[in-house]
Amino acid sequence: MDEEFRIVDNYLMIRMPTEIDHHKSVNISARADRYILSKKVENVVFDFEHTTFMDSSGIGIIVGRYKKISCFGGKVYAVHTDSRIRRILLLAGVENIVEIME
Amino acid sequence: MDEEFRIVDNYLMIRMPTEIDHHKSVNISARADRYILSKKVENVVFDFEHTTFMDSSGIGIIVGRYKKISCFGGKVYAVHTDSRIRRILLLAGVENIVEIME
Amino acid sequence: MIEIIDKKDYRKITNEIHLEFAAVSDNESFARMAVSAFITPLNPTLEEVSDVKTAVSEAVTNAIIHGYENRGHVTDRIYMNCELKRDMLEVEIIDRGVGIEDIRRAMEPLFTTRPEMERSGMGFAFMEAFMDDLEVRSEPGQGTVVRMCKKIGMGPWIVGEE
Amino acid sequence: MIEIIDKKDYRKITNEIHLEFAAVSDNESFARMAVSAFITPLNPTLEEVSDVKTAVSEAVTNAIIHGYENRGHVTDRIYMNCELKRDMLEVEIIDRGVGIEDIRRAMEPLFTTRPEMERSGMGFAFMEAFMDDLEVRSEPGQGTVVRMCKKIGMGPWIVGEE
Ligand SMILES: Nc1ncnc2c1ncn2[C@@H]1O[C@H](COP(=O)(O)OP(=O)(O)O)[C@@H](O)[C@H]1O
Ligand SMILES: Nc1ncnc2c1ncn2[C@@H]1O[C@H](COP(=O)(O)OP(=O)(O)O)[C@@H](O)[C@H]1O
Repeated sequence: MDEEFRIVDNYLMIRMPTEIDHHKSVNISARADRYILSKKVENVVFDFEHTTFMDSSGIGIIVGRYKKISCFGGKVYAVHTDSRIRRILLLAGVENIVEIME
Repeated sequence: MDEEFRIVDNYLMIRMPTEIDHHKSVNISARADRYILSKKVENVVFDFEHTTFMDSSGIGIIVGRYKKISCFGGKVYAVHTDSRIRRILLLAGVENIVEIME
Repeated sequence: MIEIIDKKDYRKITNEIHLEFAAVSDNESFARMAVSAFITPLNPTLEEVSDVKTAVSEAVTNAIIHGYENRGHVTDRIYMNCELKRDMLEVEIIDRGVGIEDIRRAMEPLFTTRPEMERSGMGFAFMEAFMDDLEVRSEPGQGTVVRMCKKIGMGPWIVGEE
Repeated sequence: MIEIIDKKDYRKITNEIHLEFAAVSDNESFARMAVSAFITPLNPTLEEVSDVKTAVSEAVTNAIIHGYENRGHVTDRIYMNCELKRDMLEVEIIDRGVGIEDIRRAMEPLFTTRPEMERSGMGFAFMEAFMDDLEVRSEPGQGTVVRMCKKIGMGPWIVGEE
């Protein structure tokens, strides 16, 4: 059912949807937190491979998860980011808390 | 320039656009008629390979061209029609004047 | 406008949009995209999306070329109201154009007053074929209201006929 | 409404739409699709389409969650007016919600009154970054008007920076 969420070692891999807005973000954050709380997850990887649209709600998802795992030494990654996603991450100034990869 | 229009023997092949509505149809009909009048065109082939939307304006284009060439014994063909296009052609009852092919 | 809205039973309405746009032919595709975006949350089949887009395209085109006589003025307005009651879509397309003298005759398949514009006379027939319900009200000199309904999201239960 | 429209110089306006929709979060994507369909005839670049969609998404989301406090009532309305003067797009997003006390502070990057909803405070900053011009008017208790402009269809002359 939760094929957008996978756990590999202590990494939670989240396949982000095609369009990330406020409507979608509520659900993603809630589901991610269930994994973070219940499973042994230290780090979170956001996979933007299928994402064609993201507004500032996406920043909220990333920063929110970062706050939940960083106090335990966990890290946040953004992978398969196209130039658009990278531009948005940089505009929001989150490059210090997320490791951004193409 | 006119890569949507090709002449092969005495056939005018028209590559129909993705969306066929009234807005688009005016232009297609006008361009087709320029070929029909100026070149030695007897038959017209409408190619729906790239068409994902058509409303009754498409029927107008086909019937209009049929009227222009049928008196000289010309024929009208519709090719690469998907089930949607065929449904619309049949609903409009033009199967007697157009040869419909998948 | 306010009076009409206040009479509605909003416990039954799950979403609603009103559009007002210029009666220019660029907006035919705009209206189709808008209605298709509106029903997207219902998870409609491709067939249902096509049906609704076709019906809306016919009604909006009619407003532009018949209602406003194809004159392309930005100040001539078309109103499109979309409403969802659960899985029931209702679309209204309204113009303040010339109106229709004889609605019954206008709705006959193949009847058209614009043969010189290559109209096929199949607009109303397509609206009827692709929607569950069609209602046309008109007053010469006042304009025309086309109201259409369709149940959306029949999904896997209905197998499309070829 | 009528007064505003009558004051406009319609010799300069090439297209115009008015949308009114329920302040429910399903309509965030509806608003994006609508504005993107509206500018399609200008042959915009993908970058331009994304910019406009992002800015509209921010403004509509703000109206829903701040203006109407995320309560999801179908009767709470958002108005979106789009206008083209040749290649200049103007979009207005209007709500009749709670309004903004201190607009300057609200527009500061990272400022948000909804940290518990994981708002990043970057909404206005994104609107400014992605559009050419942004103007915000608001009255506490009355609602908020966000007006944005952008020149569309710079096409091949401007090379996108990475
Ligand atoms: N909105 C309208 N305003 C005025 N007349 C209309 C309108 N819609 C339809 N009509 C009239 O009804 C006729 C039939 O319409 P329709 O079945 O859509 O065929 P077509 O558009 O091909 O003519 C039109 O030719 C026109 O005379
Ligand atoms: N339409 C609106 N109605 C009321 N308040 C608003 C509206 N738009 C923005 N605001 C206020 O401005 C603040 C900053 O907005 P913004 O920069 O978009 O960030 P965010 O949406 O992430 O909070 C919001 O937290 C809110 O207090």
